[in-house]
Amino acid sequence: MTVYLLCFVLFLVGLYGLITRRNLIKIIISKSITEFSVFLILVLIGYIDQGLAPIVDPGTSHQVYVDPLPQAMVLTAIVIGLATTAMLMAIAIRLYRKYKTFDIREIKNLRG
Amino acid sequence: MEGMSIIVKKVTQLMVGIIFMFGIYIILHGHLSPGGGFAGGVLIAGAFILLILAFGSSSLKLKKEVAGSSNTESIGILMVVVMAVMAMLFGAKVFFFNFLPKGEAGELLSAGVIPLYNIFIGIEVAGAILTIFLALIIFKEESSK
Amino acid sequence: MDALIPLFIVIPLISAFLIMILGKLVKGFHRYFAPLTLLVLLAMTIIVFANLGGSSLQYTVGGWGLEKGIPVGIFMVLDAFSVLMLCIINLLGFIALFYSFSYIAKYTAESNYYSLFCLIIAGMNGVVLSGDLFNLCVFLEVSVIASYALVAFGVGKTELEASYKYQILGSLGFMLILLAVGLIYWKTKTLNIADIRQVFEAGYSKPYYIFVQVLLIAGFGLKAAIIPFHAWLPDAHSSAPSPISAMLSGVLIKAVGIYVIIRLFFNMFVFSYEIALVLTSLGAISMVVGSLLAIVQWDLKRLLAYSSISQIGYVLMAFGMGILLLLRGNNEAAAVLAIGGGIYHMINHAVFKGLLFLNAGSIEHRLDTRNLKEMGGLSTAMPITSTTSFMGSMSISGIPPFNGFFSKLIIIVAAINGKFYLLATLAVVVSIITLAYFLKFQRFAFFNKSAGEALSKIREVPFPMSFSMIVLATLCLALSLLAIPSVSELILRPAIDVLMQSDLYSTTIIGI
Amino acid sequence: MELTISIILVFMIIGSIFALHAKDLLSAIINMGFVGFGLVICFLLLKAPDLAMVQLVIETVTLVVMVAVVLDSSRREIAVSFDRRSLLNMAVGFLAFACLFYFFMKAIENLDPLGMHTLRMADSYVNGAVEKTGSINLVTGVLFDFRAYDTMGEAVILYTAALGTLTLLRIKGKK
Repeated sequence: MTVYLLCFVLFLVGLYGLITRRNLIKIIISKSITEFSVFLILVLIGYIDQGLAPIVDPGTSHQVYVDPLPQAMVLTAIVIGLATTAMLMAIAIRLYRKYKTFDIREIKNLRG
Repeated sequence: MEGMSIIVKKVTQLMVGIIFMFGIYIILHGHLSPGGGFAGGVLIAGAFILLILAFGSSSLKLKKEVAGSSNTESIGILMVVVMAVMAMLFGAKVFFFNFLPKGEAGELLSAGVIPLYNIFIGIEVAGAILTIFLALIIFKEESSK
Repeated sequence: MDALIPLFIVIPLISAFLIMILGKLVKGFHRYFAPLTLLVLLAMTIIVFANLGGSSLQYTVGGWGLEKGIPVGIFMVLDAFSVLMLCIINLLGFIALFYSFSYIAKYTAESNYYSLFCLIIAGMNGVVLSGDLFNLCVFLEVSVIASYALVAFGVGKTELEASYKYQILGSLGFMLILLAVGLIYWKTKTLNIADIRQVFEAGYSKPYYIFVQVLLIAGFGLKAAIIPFHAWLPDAHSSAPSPISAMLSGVLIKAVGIYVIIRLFFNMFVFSYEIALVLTSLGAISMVVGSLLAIVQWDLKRLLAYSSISQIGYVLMAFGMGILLLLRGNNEAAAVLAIGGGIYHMINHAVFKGLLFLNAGSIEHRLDTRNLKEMGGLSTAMPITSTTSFMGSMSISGIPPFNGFFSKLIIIVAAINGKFYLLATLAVVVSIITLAYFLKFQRFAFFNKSAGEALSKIREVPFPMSFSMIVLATLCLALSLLAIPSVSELILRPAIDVLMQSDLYSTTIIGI
Repeated sequence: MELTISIILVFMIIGSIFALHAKDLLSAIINMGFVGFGLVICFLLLKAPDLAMVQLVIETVTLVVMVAVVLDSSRREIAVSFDRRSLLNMAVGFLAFACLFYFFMKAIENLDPLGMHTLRMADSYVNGAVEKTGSINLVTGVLFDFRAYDTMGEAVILYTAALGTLTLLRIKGKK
């Protein structure tokens, strides 16, 4: 129970970063932090005590394995997170080239 | 973009081959050991990124590479979709059906279509991440000119 | 007929990849291949719409159907409600693509534009056809990520900043949705929407249920730009190229936002009073605040973007009222009216908001400005644009012969029958405010005497743009036929039944 | 098991707070890397080798891309001025997060605790999966056979991201 609460605290730290930080790169970092916490919650859900890693040894029979479905979901979500991070970095570098700053508030009033 | 010091270049020359082979190993053994199309593809892209960072290259050459990598990427994903539809044509008339024989579990050539999907998804992921990195490097160089 | 369902996603995907491969080799390949694929999709939609007739098809991907009564694979579900969404997506997609045939000449990298456009269509078709919760999130992200790139297609300063804000809020929304999917999987151990309903019907704990539903409302509210989560919409929709903002405002926030909320809250969750109240009030607030913000705008596309928020508020309020009435149980007819009004207004809004954004695009194509103050006296110079825009404005503000009037009328009548007098008065007041700011748009753009600068050189827009506007304008008129009881019985009623009898949805899937 | 992951999580929370309040952007990125690799360790502890590998490699590529972007920019961060108003915001924010935390705790109170997960849909992904898909690695079996449609959507998303990055980074947008 405490692990899930700690994951949610990590999610809240990421959310805090998203709302308060003004630096483009730090907003991307806090987005990644929220992603890390959600991925961890998903994998924690699929964990089974004394379960083996989901690689079946053909010889043995009837082992208890960890649930592979949340792992497949998280693998997909990690690559989605990479996709959005890549496009955000593209915009961040482009805005930096134009305004010479990563600060979102300065970019707003340099709108010209 | 200028390359790095001679030591980094030498170490990269030694390591890039191994990283590349390891990526291919991960893709081919996707259905036997952990990893698969995604992890292997990123590893192969990592090998190329290491090469570009260590040796640096003019933006002109990079532009040709970007065209090449985005084409391989499109071909990779196109093959995945075509294989899915092919399964529909003569499998059990169902999208994404595993129509090849499953073979004996644990062998390299087992699990029917899965190794093929692994290979094409690996190609697609390697092409995509290389395209993203090259696009960033080209923009950095072009705009600083 | 079953084999058609996966083709809705495979055809646009294959065309998107072929465009990128052959776009450089064959000159102008992308300009002819993309409209062709969308025409094929439109034809397939019409075939499916013709002989679906209220039944619901399901397609097991990969051959993994039911094992021991539990759905194992991914199910694709095509029923009366998702067929209507398919019609909106593919019809407006084809018209917007045909419109951008000459509009996009101003931009570089055309083949990227057409490829990303096909990807949005594929993503939305995937969302509308999917019966699996995580699969719905993956295809939602396909269409949304493609729309991030298209919002910043002309890489200007404001467009990049708008796309940045849109992406950050979009990925935060996706994280909330993923957290909700995780919590749902934690309790129900399954991802199939129909199966989740089975487990939820067996019983659930109240705080868990409310928390998951609030997470989903927040996540999909960010995608549908409901009021507290609408910060990205005005910037993103006003800085995107016009056919893209027509697609975003007309179809994307519906197919990816409102449709999913409706599908989940009607077919997956058991109705609960608090959440129905939250949905209705969010809809009402969006309706009022959206229109109040729209009046003060002088940038044409920002005005249209804020009016999208207000019209989406109408749709959400109608569905919220539908749930409240179903929960009360005594007034069945009003619930049918409310849900029917919601669906009907969603279809109408896709048509006339698409038309208005295409008009804004034509004006921008010729005058290169979006500021209402700099426009003027265009009715003589651009006759087709002004007449179609007049028809669009009249139908959005609910003037009788046009479709907007009938759908708003149905919603207001449903509100009065269901004794929601406050909501009925709000709907009428907002409709008047909508009429006010669209008259402002008409006066400043078309009938005001301009400052006399070279008005003669402004000619009408080329054929593809004017043809698309004419088609949408005639559709504004044709759709008002849907209000006739016999016609709506044929088209809208099956969709309403799918939403009302939600256990019907799960029995057809799991066959219990 | 729960204790070790909680300890790693505490370090990750501290690392992410440092990442948000770092003066220099480069140290912020390195802190993010630290949190990412902490996640890799958690995946290994939770018996998810596939995920650990993918997260490790993708984290490395993200760090390389971020450092490439940030390296030659001015890495100083503008100091945040702590006036009265921002303290008020901080208090309101903290209060909102506290009730979010409380609702989350109430929500997951009577769900299965860590490790007591039972299988329903995933049961057929585990038992008899080797015969059905032929693949020994169950996660690959789920990814490429049971739910191959998701993985195709996934690859399309990465393709869209590459196409989007190419579109966003072209030098001239309008003719």
